[in-house]
Amino acid sequence: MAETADVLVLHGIAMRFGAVVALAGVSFAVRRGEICGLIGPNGSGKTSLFNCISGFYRPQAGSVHLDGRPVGALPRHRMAALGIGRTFQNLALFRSMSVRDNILTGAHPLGRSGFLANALALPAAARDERAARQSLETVLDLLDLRAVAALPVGALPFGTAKRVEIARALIARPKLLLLDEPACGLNHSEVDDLCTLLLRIRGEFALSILLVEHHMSLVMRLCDHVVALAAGTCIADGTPAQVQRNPDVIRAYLGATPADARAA
Amino acid sequence: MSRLAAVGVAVLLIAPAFVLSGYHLFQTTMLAVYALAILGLDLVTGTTGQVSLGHGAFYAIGAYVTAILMASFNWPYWATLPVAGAVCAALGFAIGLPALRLRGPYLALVTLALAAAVPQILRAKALETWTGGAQGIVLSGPEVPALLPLSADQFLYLFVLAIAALLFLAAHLLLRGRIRRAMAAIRDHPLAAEAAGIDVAAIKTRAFAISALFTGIAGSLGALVVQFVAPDSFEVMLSIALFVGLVVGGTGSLPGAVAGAGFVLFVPNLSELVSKSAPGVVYGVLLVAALFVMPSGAAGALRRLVASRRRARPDTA
Amino acid sequence: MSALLHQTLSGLATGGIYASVALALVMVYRATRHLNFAQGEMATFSTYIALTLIQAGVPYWAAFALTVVLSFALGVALERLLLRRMAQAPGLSAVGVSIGLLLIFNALSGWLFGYTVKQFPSPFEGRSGGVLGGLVSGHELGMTAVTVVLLLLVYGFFRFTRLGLAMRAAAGNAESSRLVGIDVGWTLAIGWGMAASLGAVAGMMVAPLVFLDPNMMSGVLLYAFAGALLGGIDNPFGAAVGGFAVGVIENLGGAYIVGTELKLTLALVIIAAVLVLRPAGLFGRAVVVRV
Amino acid sequence: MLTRRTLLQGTAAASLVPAGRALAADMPGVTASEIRIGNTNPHSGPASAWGVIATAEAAYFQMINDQGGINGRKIAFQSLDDGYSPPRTVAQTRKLVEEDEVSFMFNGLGTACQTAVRQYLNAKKVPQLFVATGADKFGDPQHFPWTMGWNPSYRTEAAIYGKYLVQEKPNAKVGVLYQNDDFGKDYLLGLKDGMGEHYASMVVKEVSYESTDPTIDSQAISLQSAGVDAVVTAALPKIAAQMIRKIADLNWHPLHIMSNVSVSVAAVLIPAGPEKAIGMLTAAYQKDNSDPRWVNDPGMEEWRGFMKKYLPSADLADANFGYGFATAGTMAHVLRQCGDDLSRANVMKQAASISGLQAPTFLPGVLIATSPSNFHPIRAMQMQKWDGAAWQLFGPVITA
Amino acid sequence: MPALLEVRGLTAGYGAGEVLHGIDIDVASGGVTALLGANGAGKTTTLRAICGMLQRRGEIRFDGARIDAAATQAITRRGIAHVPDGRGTFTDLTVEENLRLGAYVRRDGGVAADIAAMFEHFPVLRARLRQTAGLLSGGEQQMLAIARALLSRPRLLLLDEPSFGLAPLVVQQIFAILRRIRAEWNISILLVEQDASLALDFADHACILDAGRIALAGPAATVGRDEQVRRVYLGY
Repeated sequence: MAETADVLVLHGIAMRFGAVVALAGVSFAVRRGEICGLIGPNGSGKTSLFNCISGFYRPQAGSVHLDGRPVGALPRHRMAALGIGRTFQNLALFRSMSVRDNILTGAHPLGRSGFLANALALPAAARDERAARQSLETVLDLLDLRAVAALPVGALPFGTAKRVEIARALIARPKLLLLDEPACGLNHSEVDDLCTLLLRIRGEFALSILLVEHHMSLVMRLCDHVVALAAGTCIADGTPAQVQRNPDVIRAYLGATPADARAA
Repeated sequence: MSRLAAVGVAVLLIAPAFVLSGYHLFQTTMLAVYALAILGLDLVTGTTGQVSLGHGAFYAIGAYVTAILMASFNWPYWATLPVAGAVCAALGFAIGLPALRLRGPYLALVTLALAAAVPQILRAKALETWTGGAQGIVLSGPEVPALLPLSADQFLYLFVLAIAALLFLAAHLLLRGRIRRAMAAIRDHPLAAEAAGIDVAAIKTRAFAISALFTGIAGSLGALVVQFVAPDSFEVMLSIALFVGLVVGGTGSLPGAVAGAGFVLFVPNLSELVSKSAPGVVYGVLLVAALFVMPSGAAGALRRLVASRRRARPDTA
Repeated sequence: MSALLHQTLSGLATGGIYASVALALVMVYRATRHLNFAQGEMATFSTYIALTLIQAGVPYWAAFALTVVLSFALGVALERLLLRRMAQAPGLSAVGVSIGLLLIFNALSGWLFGYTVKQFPSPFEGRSGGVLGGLVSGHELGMTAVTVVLLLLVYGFFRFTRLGLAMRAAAGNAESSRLVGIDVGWTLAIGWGMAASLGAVAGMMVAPLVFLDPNMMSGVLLYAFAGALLGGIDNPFGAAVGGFAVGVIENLGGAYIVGTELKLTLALVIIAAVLVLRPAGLFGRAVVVRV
Repeated sequence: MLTRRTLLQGTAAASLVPAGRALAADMPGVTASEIRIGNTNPHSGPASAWGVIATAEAAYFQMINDQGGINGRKIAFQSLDDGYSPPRTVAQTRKLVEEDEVSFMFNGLGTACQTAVRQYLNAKKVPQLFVATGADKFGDPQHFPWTMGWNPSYRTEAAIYGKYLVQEKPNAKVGVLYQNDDFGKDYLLGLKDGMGEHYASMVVKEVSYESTDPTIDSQAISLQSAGVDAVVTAALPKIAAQMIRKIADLNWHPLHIMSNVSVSVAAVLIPAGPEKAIGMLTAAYQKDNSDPRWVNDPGMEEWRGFMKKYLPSADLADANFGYGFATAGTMAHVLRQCGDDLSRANVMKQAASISGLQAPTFLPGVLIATSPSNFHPIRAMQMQKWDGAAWQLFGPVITA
Repeated sequence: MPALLEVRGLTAGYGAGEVLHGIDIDVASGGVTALLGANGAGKTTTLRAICGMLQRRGEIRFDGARIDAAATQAITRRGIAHVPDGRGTFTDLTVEENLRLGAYVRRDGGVAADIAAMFEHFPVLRARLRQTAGLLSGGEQQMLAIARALLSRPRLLLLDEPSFGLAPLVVQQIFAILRRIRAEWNISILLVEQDASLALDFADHACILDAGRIALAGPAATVGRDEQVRRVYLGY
């Protein structure tokens, strides 16, 4: 199949929870290789949209196309194999496992061997394990997690735990990485590091990134393209500078304070 | 494990057949059977976190499959094991399907209800031709192959040991790679597991199936050892005993399953020595005390011990 | 037709037994998020205490009140001395402890009070047979009324009282509860105490109907669990309705559909079917997870 | 295997006193001063109500020992808990036979439990005497020459009821309430035996209950609405009491025949309300202590004397104490008959040749008798009717 | 003016691992102290230790009285409210029930009026009164958590990252509300916040934690202006 210019195309996504409208027809596209920022007030539907893209929610209307193929009807665990990796707003690590095992778990969709092959130690199981461990090495180095690989995830500082989550998504070699507030809870210098890291990831893994973020300085520095949501609709879609100047965005989201002036 | 240690373990396991006799060997054989049953329960409760209080049902069905095939269809004893395993795996899979939707206490109680219903079903008139109804089925034990210079008890022990060892090995292999990670991921954070590409439904139902397979084969072996099956052997208390074994032994540990089996097999007899008039009280107290001292079971206590030893060593500090 | 009506009424009466025990289960579950498998056996033990008091000459209602208080103390003591320790342990271990308590109380009742069937007085039974033309006995009617009153009390407690709210909060999020000033240790203990009291009332209401013996509640507990499952284990109203429903399902199923040999199996199938459609029971609230 | 036990036994053998060592190769468990007897019983678990039987038997053997034992030998009675679970019965029985080396097994309880060890004990030629269950199959000398029952079989008892119904109430519409296990189902079989071809026409409704069922109200209603006018109840005491009361509450007046297991005045009739059971029938073989008729009965006095001395805190209303007294008495009788030959073969032989033993607690005319072809020691029963205050015997002693 | 909260030589940690190695912090009566530092420096641990949510050693005085041996609920009753990280709302209770629980320690009659006041500050809570708190968005939950803490009428408020996961506008709103309430109700605040510039704007005193020790303490304005401090510790 020919590569489309847009890795992800959303069209008219609508989502309701009872009487609460979370998304009221959202359409935009993420171009191949770009970092796209998704901003908007709390409760504007950013996470709901993430959940629609990664198959956690089924939108009541609209379509999600990845690489030109509709993915809306597929079960959510298929998303990783199709090339959508994600992180969560609040940490969602496997708390009983080590860092290494957490990341290796992300390699699950790369393998094929099942219960039988593993219980009988068939070659397929060994092959899967070998492949997963090879990918693990690359990711550990890239995300600077080698030193903590054996630790239980519960013992990690927040920022490191966030990197583990990114590593877990990355090991499956996604085409599109969905990051839900990666900078949340990080201080200024840590945000800088994250920025560098994300650019490196995009370079080495040749992937596209869609990120939800409130940290405007990060969004401004990192993103090629920004979409702003409010009350479940797109209120702006353009370059960071365009969106930041958009009066609707300022009214609904940014406000105007010295802090923001600094961030800009 | 080094080769020497492996040989040591093998010798240790085989030794009872030649050191112990009669009743003691019988009890050791039952220990292997219960350990296998508890391991089966651990495969679903310990790894994917789905609490089953009804594994006695699979044990019962495994036992009955063997008994019926031997009594009504004259099958050789060894040929019944795979059938028992397959039947239980299928049933486990079927029960795993509704179990997908149920959380915590709901699943625990539905499985408990299953355990309560099984003796009733075994007694049902419609199945009496095969199950023998309330009377159950008396079996004759496996015959010792002519070439082996072994007593019936010795042969039975070695046979059970061989099957149990194979299944323990399979469990060990299963619990070290991607399937173990997938199951633990489901237990820790099902949503993140799905995002990581794990088919939660498939893993959960298969875990249930394989768990039922293990416990079912244990039941099948149990039938060969006890040489009798009846609904009275598989009342709810059996399921409770397996659960108690798992909790006392500790989840996620192969030796833990053996320790748990030891508890449910030997502690009731121990209780009787303490109080003839109310062994139930003593057993209950010992159970509570065991959990009081080792809240995460024997395996958990051992893990903690090892961890503290390791911490105490200066070079790793 | 009258037989059908009769079976239904009788099922409701039996369901009242399940409902009253189910309420105690809900009480503990809401207060501690644990199932208490010893609930039934604790209730039986309490009922023996009541019987001992009555046989010692204490008037019925005084014995009733005293038993409720003693049971409360027993529940509190168990939580403070035993379950407290299990708070940090895996949830499975807490279940294991409650199974241990089940064994202890069952054996204790038999050991201390013997195994022969004992008659337990009913405060509602006149000399005559029953009401509604013998369809329902006076005691069954009284017991149902008590169950309804208990239900309203439990419901009101959780809904309207400060302690009830604190208990729900503590069960859901112990850390935050401490931060708003709730003494979580005590709410758990009081929850156990109240559940033990409820169980005692259930026991004293059930005993005149089924006669008192150490295993009086062993079977009841299973059905009470079924009722709580059907209605929703976190909802007193649901559990009570579930209890009554199980009584009726069991009676009608046994009498008209599968026969008495498989009625428990039928009840199981129905409950499993309901739960597949509504995994948190008919009236239970599904747990909301935000990603 | 060298255990502490064998070590001790070795030491004992080396000394002059031959205690702890079998007299002869074919007399395991027997020494010059002692005979060891094994038993399994549910001392724990849901069936622990039966555990007191072993308590009564232990007390009885203590009494015998206090009186000097039998033929100079003390009885070492060891009862182990099997929790009413067949696998545990197998384990405990093997422990008793192989480790404790008992001479034989006595009065093990439970149909399923005892079925589980019957094959083993017969293969080992260890007597399995006076099994505590009424299941008919424990009297089958042809296939299981080492196994003998004791209780009048449920099936025999039910056959008596069947015959009675056919003769006395041929137009009755019969309904049966039975416990859904081997105990209850033996009653169905017995009724069929006794009623023959009439069963199909007379029995209009069979309903079962589970031992865990809290009530049987629904079953009672089903029977009533099926037009039943003669009820046979094969239930344990609690359910029996409920059935008596429910029938009265329903204002329904069928002929009610109650299983002999549940006719204790104190444990069934008084809880249910003695007036509610008036006219109820049963077949009995034992005297009921709480029945006012036996207040001055010498046999019952003997039992009460025993209870007072050896089990002073026991609940006299518990019929199991009377049962244990009688079974242990039968056992002692067999041992006396054995003389000094306590080989397993002779124990079995003597057990199979009891001629008309009248136990003190048995109804007059009900005798314990066995022969090489009769492994049902108690076959006689007498019908009795409840008059609101006591059981009234009527008709002849019936021997099945 | 004497400090409302005095922390001296506080040592605390989780299990065997010690996170804080003896720190001193003061919160002046009516003042705001900001606690800054990198991830893992021990900021959250400090707040949790003050509240008695973990094992701690050292001296903690609140209004002159020692509270370092007291249980969490007793500390709350003395007048310290804590908005923990992750917000700690009762997700399966309604918004209204969450608010009522906030006033759990109070026996006075002013609760209804205070709840009404909270609705004025946080109108969205009134709109969602009967909704399960777990269904609220992140910002709404943060508001609920703050409102709930305030309803105990605390004298000292411990805030753990109030801006966590919130849109810039909401962060501004929340800090504006905090300013108002602080003035109205005379509440002292110990604030943990990743956004150092925001925190230093709000606080009048600041402590910088580094690997479980206080690296620097002083007036917020001074700390914020120090170029070297900004580069080494605050990273901007």
